[in-house]
Amino acid sequence: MGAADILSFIIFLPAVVAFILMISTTKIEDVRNIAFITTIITLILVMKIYLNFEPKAEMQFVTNIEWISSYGINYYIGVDGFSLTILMLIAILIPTSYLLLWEGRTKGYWLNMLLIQTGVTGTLLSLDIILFYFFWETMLLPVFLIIGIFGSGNKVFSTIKVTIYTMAGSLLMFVAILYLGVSFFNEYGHWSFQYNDLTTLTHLGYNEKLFLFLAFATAFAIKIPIFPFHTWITGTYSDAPTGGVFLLSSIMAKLGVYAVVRFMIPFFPDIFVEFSSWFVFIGVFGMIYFGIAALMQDDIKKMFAYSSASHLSLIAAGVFSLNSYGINGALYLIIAHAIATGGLFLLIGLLHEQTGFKTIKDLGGIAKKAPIFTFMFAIMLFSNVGLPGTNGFVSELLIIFGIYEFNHTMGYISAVTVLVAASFMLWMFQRAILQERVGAPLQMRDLRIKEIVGLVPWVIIIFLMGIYPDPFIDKFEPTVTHYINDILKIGAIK
Amino acid sequence: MIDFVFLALSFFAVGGGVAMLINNNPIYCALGLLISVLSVAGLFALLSATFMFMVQIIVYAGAIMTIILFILMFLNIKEEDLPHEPKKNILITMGVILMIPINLLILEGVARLPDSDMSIVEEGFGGIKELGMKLYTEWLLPFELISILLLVALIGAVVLAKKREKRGTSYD
Amino acid sequence: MTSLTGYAAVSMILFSLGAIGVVSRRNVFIIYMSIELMLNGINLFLVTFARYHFNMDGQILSIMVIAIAAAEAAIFLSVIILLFKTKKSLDTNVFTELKQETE
Amino acid sequence: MHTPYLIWIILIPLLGALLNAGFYIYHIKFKKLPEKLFAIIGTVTPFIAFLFTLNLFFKLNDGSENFEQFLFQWLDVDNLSIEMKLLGDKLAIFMAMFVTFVGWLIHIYAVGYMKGDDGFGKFFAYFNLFLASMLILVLADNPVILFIGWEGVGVCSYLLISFHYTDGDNVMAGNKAFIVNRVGDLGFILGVITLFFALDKTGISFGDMQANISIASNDLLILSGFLLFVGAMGKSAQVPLYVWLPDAMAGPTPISALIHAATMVTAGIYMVARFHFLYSSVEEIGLFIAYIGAISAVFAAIIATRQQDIKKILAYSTMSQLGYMFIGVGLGFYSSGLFHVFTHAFFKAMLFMGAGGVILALHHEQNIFKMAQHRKRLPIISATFLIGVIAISGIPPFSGFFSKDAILAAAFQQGEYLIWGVGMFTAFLTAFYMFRLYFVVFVAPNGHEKEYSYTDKTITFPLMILAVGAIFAGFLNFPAIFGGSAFVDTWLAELNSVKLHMSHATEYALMFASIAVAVAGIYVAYKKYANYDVYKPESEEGLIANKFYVDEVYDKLFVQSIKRLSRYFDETVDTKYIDGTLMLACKGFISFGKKLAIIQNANVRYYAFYMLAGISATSMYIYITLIGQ
Repeated sequence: MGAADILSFIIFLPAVVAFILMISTTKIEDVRNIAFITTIITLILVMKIYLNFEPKAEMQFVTNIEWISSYGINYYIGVDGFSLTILMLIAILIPTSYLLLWEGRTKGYWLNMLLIQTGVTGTLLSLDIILFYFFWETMLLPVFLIIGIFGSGNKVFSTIKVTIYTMAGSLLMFVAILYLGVSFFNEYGHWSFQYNDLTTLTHLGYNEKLFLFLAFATAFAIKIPIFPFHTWITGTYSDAPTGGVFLLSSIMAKLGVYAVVRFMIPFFPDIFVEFSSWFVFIGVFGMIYFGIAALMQDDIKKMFAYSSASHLSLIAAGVFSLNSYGINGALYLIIAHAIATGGLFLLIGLLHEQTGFKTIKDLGGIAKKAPIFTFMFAIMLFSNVGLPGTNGFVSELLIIFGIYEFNHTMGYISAVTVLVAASFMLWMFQRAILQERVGAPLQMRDLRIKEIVGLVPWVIIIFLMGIYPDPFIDKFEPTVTHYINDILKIGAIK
Repeated sequence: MIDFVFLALSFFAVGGGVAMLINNNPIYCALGLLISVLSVAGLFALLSATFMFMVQIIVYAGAIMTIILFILMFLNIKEEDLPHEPKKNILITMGVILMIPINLLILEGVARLPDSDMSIVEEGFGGIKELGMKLYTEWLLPFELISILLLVALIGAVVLAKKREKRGTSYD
Repeated sequence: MTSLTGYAAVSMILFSLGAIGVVSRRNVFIIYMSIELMLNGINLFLVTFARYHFNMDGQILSIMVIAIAAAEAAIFLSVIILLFKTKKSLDTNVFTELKQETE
Repeated sequence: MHTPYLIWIILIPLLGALLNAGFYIYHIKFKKLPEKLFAIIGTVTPFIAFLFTLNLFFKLNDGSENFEQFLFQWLDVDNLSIEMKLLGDKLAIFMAMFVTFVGWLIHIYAVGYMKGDDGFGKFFAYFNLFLASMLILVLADNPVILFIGWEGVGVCSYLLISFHYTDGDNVMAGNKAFIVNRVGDLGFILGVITLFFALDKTGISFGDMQANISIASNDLLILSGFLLFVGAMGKSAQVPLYVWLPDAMAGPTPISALIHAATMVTAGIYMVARFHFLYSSVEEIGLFIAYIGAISAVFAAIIATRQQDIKKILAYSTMSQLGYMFIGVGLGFYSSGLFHVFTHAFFKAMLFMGAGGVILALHHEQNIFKMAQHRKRLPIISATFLIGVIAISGIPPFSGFFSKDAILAAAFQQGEYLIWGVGMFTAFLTAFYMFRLYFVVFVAPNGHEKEYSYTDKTITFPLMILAVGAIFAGFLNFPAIFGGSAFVDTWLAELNSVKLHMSHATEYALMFASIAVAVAGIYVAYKKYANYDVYKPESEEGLIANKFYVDEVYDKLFVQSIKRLSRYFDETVDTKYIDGTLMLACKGFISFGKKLAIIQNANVRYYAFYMLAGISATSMYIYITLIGQ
């Protein structure tokens, strides 16, 4: 197996395993163990990629073979500093999250988890935009099932809402993709949907570009979500099962940001530059808006849905600030937020399963019963709040630097992020976890060894990335610089 | 002579169909259908399809019609079991109106075809031998598939009609 | 009279009668018989054109149709028996199990 | 000079924290461990750190260069190159020395105070972590690393204030401390960023910034100076961000002593001193700082006169003293301000610990009117407390006198007579409320029969050491006027932008004035409280006793309005407007769909009919076109 094939292997292994498991066995323990081993194998392979990766700007481990040759659609995958970092993140988060989901899931749950993994890695690594679209939609199907079948509360409504919401965006994107492909055909006389080919389009008029840009932007804004395309998150996050909400919040939402960087910047650099101030404004506004809206939520999952949205808006603002600080910081926050929010959602899932409550007013007195749980919870919380020493701080600092350089006033406003998250998080922490409950104490066991083992890597990453961020930044910094210097600046002049 | 036979057969075929269409009682309908089917068999004979003529009589008039009548009697359908059809005539009229354009179109198309001899062929067309030769050489695979289909239908009919043990368990 | 058009007209009329029966009658039995009538019309068409082209493929097709009609008869009639057993009715308007209840 | 020492000053307490945390987890998860283990780890590590610092101090004193230690490249993006580098210049070592020393004593004290608490090990883990963060803050070479320590102490203070977390009020106090501090942090970060960009991204270490300070425009310097000072306001509890400090007294007493007296609250002053190059180049902001300091000093002193909770009185007193320090640094007399930090650390820590001893002896009673005449029962605490009270009131030769007087003299010399007057008035109030406290608690006739708890040696030992410090620390900066060497002034001379130069006559006059004011305060307190009948406690009504209703105003102004805004966003904007619009569209589709669903009546005949109609229409069309040909 050549180095380039590893990527394909990483993408399809979970799906293949899922199909084999689907027809072969019904014992839940077997399914779970095999699924876990599968994710561990992917982790090892990704590690190998990570170590062999050279910190350069161009695509590495590229596979490019024809798929639908009559329309120039290729199976074209590869990895650069951006995707590598997120790939590593996915590879680490998923197996460890399995350890926290270990008990009480059904076979379908595990299979869907595996399928989601294929979807997200495929989306992450595809460089042909049709292939990207294919995976982008593939990723939605298992999510649809996992929320609809294993969710709680008003799950059917939430499922349909999230699906239609996302589909609406995807449809716009699909039209834009086809438009780009046809324009390419008109200009060069042959079909191609590879992202680096599409960036060479020159005949597009300003209005065409603007509409295409908006179509892409809508699709990604819904996924991220950016104000005002966010109303699906509260219901979905609240009703989705633990694993689903974990994947949604910590990985899928990030792919929206990733797609912005991967496709929108190279395709429409000039439009991007022109509209960036609007997007930075919306990002900063959303960050504050969601932060304030989170304050009075009683459902913890809803609160974290808003909190997620708040952070993601900040990430978006960082990306749109178009300078090295902002984009590096946004990428860093993608990782930091994935770990912190993912961990928090998993822990809340545990809490919900144990006590039967997820509303703050019904909870309390958890710290006394489950000190280790509280400890882990607090670390994730602090990372989310962006305390120095955790990775959240580094990223928020960089993003504020970036936005400040972009626009001083925006920079001043964006710094409010250090306040916003802290206020509602700590308040929630006090009422739900620390302080004594009114009424009978709740049933709650502490974390098991397995679960602690699952969370320890996350804690280590949080602190390692917080205390010594340079090596991590170095992996993707050349790509960012390449984007800014070669694509954005040249594109903006064009 | 041939014309007369053709006209008579056509009249009976159509008349049987109409009878089937307007009668309320299934037994009369079945009889109307029987007449129609037999007349069509006659038309087959006029078209030199001797084997088809036999098959039509044996399968339709013999087998299918018998089953229909048998089941009608088996179910012991009473007058009150029959559906009440107050708007039957209006619906039939509408159906006729709907069908007229289709008929017109097809007949217009057929009429534009060049005329050809339609007289009875005595030898070497439509007999058992010729048809059998064709069926077992050129059309072997479809023929076998049809036989499998019939087998499936046979088993399916048995499974459907057999007695259920308990409600709800049969689908597991 | 025994021209192509004549045969075609007869077969079309038979087919039309069947189709009208399917859409206008509510008795399941009569619907079934109407379908048989439609098949007859089609068979006649096939055989007519077999003669017209002097090619027996049309006849073979109509044999197939008859075979399928036989298979269909077996299934359809057993379904009718089942339906009549459960619903005690032959009215198609009663057989609307798949309808979604709208509020 | 590169030295590998520096990191160990931080690492050793950090190691203590990690060890304690590890053992504590083991303790709760598996087997109970003896308190002694935690106590030893907890107390030995600060002492080692202190010894290291002392060693460096002597080296510096012998004329060594500034120490520095480059650890690793922390971050390198574009022009922003942040190094994880420690700097041990005179200021840092001076600060680190008394932080480790006082910190060490408070650790010892905590062993006695926390005895028997469930979270003994956890407490020491937090404590050591706090010390490590404080040392990061002190030894940092650039503001970002400083900020790591800055936030580290903030977190530790949050954790320690809400140490007894089962009571919601404690956690609320911790939250308040954390969030108000975060408001300050917001200012700090923005200040650093503004400064960084104002200096054209030339570098972010203190050295680089100092070297390039001339690049920046004056406006931006004022802005960044102001923003940085907002950070200091939060951390050092100045008006208007002081509200967290009194509430923070919810934590156990050693915490109050360590965090809110000796170390954390002084971080703001330290930070301003660190940015002395910035503040000395923009005088406006320095004056602003001095005024904020003066306002805080007098404001807190006024509130303190009517408080009844022993720890709250001390908390307001701390805030008031911090105001003095800001007057000093704001006017450019960094050494005087820092000297006051130094002496204050001794006597205030001692006062807190004495108060803690009383509280512990009386089974967690904190109202001063419910405790009386401890002089006989608690002789050591009583004596040391008296020393502390005298020191803070500014009676020579106790340490507080020298440091406070230097600040007031500085204000006088700079011509800021208003600040000087406010300072003098505050000195009067300070003497008054401190002696009020002393008289009510230790002297007034006892009416309560209370059972006393045994006072641990670990409590009295640090008290005595600190008492020595409180008496003699002042001589470390013995003014030249008395023939002293003014050691601290010379040590920190490089920071000062202004020098004290006044005639001896004025200086004597000022000293006399401040002594007279202090004595007057003591006299008033004596008159009123020496024989106070504790059965008639003072009323808790009135503007001052209610702390000028600042908490209530803040609550109405910020907390409630944000809560209302939050509800508005969630319920009205999100649910009604945005989602409502979408759902309206969805409902439109649904009702349209329902109308269409009428033709889908599950009756196959109808479907056949539609099909036939379709075919018929198509045929009709084709037929007509066919005929037309």
